[in-house]
Amino acid sequence: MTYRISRRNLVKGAAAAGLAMPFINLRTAAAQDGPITIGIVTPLSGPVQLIGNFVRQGAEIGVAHINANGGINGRQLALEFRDSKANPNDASVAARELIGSGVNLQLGTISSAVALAMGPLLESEGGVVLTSGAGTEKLNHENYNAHVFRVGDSPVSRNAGLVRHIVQSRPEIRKWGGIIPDHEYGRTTWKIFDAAMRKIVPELTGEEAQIADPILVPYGSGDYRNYITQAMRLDVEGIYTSVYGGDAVTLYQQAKPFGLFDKIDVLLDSANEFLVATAMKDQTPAHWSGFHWYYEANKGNPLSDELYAQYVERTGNKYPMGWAAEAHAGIMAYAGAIAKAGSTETGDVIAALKGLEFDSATGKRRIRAEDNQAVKNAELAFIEPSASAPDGFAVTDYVSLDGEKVIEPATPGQPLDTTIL
Amino acid sequence: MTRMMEARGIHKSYGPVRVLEDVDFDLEAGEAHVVIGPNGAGKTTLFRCLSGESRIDGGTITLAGEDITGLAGWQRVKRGIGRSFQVARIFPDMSAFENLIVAIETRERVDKGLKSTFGLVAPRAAVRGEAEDLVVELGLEGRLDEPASTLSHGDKKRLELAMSLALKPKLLMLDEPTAGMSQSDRAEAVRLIAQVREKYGLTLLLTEHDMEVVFGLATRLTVLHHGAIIASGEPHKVRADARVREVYLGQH
Amino acid sequence: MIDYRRRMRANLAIAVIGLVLFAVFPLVANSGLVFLAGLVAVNIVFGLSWNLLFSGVGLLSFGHAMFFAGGAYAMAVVSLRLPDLPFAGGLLLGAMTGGIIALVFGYIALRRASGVYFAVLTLAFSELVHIVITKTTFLGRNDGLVGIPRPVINLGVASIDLTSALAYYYFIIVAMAVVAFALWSFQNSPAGRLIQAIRQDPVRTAFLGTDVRSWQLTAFVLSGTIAAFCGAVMVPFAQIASPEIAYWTVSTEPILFTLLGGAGHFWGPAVGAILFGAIDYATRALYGLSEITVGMLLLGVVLLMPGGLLGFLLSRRTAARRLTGSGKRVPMANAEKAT
Amino acid sequence: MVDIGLTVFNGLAWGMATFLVAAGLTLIFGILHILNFAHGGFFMIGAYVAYSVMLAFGGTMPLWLYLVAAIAAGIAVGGMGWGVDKLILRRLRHVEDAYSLIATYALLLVCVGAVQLVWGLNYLSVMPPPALNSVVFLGDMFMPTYTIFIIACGILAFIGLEIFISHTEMGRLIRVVAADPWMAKLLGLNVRRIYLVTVVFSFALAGLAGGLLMANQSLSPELGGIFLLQAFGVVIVGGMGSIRGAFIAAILLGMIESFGTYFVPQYPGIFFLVALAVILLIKPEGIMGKEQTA
Repeated sequence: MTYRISRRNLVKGAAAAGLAMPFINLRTAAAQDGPITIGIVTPLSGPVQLIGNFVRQGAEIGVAHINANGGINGRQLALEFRDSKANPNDASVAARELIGSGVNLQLGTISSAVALAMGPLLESEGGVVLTSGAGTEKLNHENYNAHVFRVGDSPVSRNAGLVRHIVQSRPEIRKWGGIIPDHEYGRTTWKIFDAAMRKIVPELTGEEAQIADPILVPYGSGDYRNYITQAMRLDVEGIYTSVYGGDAVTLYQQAKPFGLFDKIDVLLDSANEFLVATAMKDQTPAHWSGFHWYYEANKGNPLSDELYAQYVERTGNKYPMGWAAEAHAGIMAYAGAIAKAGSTETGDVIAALKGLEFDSATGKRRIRAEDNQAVKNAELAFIEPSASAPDGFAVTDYVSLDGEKVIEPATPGQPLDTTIL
Repeated sequence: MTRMMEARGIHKSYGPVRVLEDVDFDLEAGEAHVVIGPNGAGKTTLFRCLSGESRIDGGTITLAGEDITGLAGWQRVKRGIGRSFQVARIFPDMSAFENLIVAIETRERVDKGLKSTFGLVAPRAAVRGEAEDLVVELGLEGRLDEPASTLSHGDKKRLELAMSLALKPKLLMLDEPTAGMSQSDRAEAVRLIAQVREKYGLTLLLTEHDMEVVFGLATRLTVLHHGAIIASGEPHKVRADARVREVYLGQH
Repeated sequence: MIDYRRRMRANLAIAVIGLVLFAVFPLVANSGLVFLAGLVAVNIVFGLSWNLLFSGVGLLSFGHAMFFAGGAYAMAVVSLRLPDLPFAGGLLLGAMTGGIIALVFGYIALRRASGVYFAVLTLAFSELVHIVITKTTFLGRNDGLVGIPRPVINLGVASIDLTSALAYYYFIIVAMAVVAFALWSFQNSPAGRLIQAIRQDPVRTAFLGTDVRSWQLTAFVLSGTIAAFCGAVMVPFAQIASPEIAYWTVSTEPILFTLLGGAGHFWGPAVGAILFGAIDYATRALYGLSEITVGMLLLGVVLLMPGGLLGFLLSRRTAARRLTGSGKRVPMANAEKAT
Repeated sequence: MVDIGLTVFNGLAWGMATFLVAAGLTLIFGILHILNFAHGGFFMIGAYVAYSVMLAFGGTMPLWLYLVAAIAAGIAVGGMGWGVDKLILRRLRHVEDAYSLIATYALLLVCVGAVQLVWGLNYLSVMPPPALNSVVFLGDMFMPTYTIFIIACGILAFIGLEIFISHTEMGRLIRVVAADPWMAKLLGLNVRRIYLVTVVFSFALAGLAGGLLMANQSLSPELGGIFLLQAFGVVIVGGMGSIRGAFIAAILLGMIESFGTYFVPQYPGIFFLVALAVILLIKPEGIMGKEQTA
């Protein structure tokens, strides 16, 4: 309830701010003593607004943290939000418009297509964007662009991390299948999963992994029974899935009565974090999920504790998604880079971001100078239904893997070579 | 007299309802042929079948010796048929003048092909001149620039007639040309139709309810009853036909 | 009697004034707004192309995204894979792609379907095109094709450098003004009059001796070609072609522009596209309200101003001039189909 | 053999779930000749209302409560239908089809926005009542009882609608108005009232479908669009508002989708669209549609 009220006020405030944005190019954020404005271009409407909300909260909490600690070189941070509508054209308009009013430092991109479109745009317009979680490997490989940084997981470190942990903890499981969305994201995650499994299983066990062809499922369907039936036919012990959000909930919900989850030993979910568990509660199938940030795994890290406490206080929601931490990390990265460069100019900030080490809610992160990809811990947690837990589920195991060990070598400009994982 | 149109063995059903059964129908060049019959006799259906608005289920139709059975309405129009509808069909959002322009330009395209289609914005002077002549001839001066939908009932009928004439047809088919008109308008309409028939040497095919109109115009009369022709010939002979008196005039 | 010359001058003036307003816009607005204005300019013609069908031959297309995307992807592929082909060649190929899609689809669909059935068929086909794009590696699948270069047009003696966003913006607005005015001229040519006649009464038009279906197909192909041209022009501006532009929501855009601005007037879609751009801009920082805002707005327009904004304004003016004036007529359904 | 059996079963489930959504859509299409985009939106609202009713009873959910929640959703959404007819559809009765199409599209957007404001953006999930949360074995074939329940609901809805349309006074009136509203008015029927009844009934069916299917898939503001295109397809392939046609079309398209996925798993979700396009090209008036006379 508090969430809703605060949202309404925010809407009013945002509307006022939006309309007051100068039409004419007079105000410039580059004034040397005023606040430094960072633009957040993220989905504020439509289905993906769910993620945009986490981005917003994370960024706001990050800014509050910086400002409470004296700002950057004495200057405060401010945020300017724009709706990307998860669509490259709308995101382009927003990014250009922000740059036009002097806001050259931006973050919040979550969709791969948008992130890929930003590179050439920012190069010609003069700006930087930190993506909060676009999942395409092209970003730091064949479509590498100096103006785009990923401060969160690379798809390789995320999925190879998952694989490494699973193979270590359950070395007896060799037969794997996959259920993946019929989308670029699904194919990317599967490509990495498949390559990592084929490499890591023999490495650790001396035996070959047996991997079935993945089952492709369409986006936004209300009926996954045919795909579940396909999965039932597979002779596998573990299933990997990168189906996301509402589709994942539908898939799990429909798969349960078929007994799919009783048939397999391990369910490995690449990214849903608590999305499935908060929806399905005590009906949640036990599964490992990859996390951008799992606060329990970072207990004792003051940034993480503060982010979690603030998030719960602002929204009343006890299960923040990692997107919040990635946006938060984006703010931390900008703060570090601006302080290091002593400037907010695009070129200076890019130079400072390259090779930057900074603190985040997941601990230290380092941005590789070669391909603008952050090296950070890969986190995953095991979520199980629990009759005693108030929400019907509980995390019974979690792990945070050293990012340096799971990330691929930097090969900007080259397609991802899965043989070197 | 040469034969303008010849229909043999026409069948037409709507679903299970047989509307026309084995109808033979002849139309001689130059005559003013009126088809009458009680409601539901199949007049309008026959009319639709002859003009090509409806496909027939069986039979053949020829126009001036050419088989037009398989041709769509627009193709028959190209071969010299013009027609009106029971409820005047005009282009409601265009002005009366533009209605005429469209009709004339369509004929020009039929005559000259696509060359006349992708022209300049304004209609050519010759087209406009022709439209103006038609306006005068049919007495449509006055509300020419208003949307055609705002014209009076009678004026809409006149406009439709003018559009049909703009096609320079050999055969003009008028479906109840005086339907819904007042007595005085009717007389005026009959005069007008007779006048254009005379002037352009048209063959006329009409359906009509009003007996004064029928006998004012017809050179030949055909009576349709239950989807079959029961009499056809000169008006006074048909009027005397016993069967016609029984089924048709008797009811009136 | 209608003064055609005056009418033509007035509409040429509208196109020129529009062009001038768009041309001075970059002087007062920042680059983001200029980018938005460029998209609006493309949308204006996109909307006009859709309305050529709707208010022209009376066909409701729910799949115009397939043409727009067809043109956009053709241009993107040409720019990336055939860099030696002159820019005009890309535009031509893009426009032709839309024309060919329209010809093939229209030839099959128009023989069979009309009204709502036609609308759903266009929707289904457009969805198929969307799926095909997301599955074709050659077209970049879901990630789209990025980094599309802007051209330098070589005229032999001189060359025009359109590589900056601003220069390309000027190219867009000139191209769009020319196409818009050409479209107006077409709608007011004998063929255009005929096409309007088909919407108002297809049966009457057939009985003037016109093959209604082939003219519907002609209009469909023309509309698809222009929509594809819009897509082809847009791509170097945005420098990306992504499958979102083939999604069905893009098909609803020209419909919204047209109804918002007024279907009964040639420039209605233009007014609607500009208005929509403005709404888009005004709601760019709103959280979670864009659906409900756009929904309410549209409902309001359809219920309170069925003639669209332009229809509403014009009828107000007419009403003021003529006390008994009736509002702009909403064209009535014309269920009948010419045989 | 088991594979074929399951593929048929899944196809039926797809078909009957879609038919439940499409039933109300067909009714309104047959009489008002509008393709109601908002139907998806109100289906979604029905699911959310049923969800809220269930929560109000504490969440544990015997079958009867599940059905009560679904019926409550039907009544609530039917009431919304009354408002929509009075405020919107009635005013659009005499304008071109495209306008009512756009109005219902706008209404769909409003529904999505309203659901976001009232229920939020989070994904929600409802499990079937315990009585329906098991599996029935037929030889080697396993069939979840909730899926059987959906298929049964679809068949019952079809039978109920057939009886309503063919054997009740209101059904007869609706048929008369659908066939010829002008004539119906001439005969002194209160056409307006019959329209209103149809709209309310159609919306109530949307709400009821939402309630019955709430445990079928996740609930989110996207739900409104998820069944929409496939329900449209069923209505159109069925032909001009024919309930029987829609029922057959739902089964047919469900089987095509199901067997398509079975034989060509590389192209998930595409068979429905291809089938829709092909069927419409072969028989544009739909399975049960009559060819329109000129």
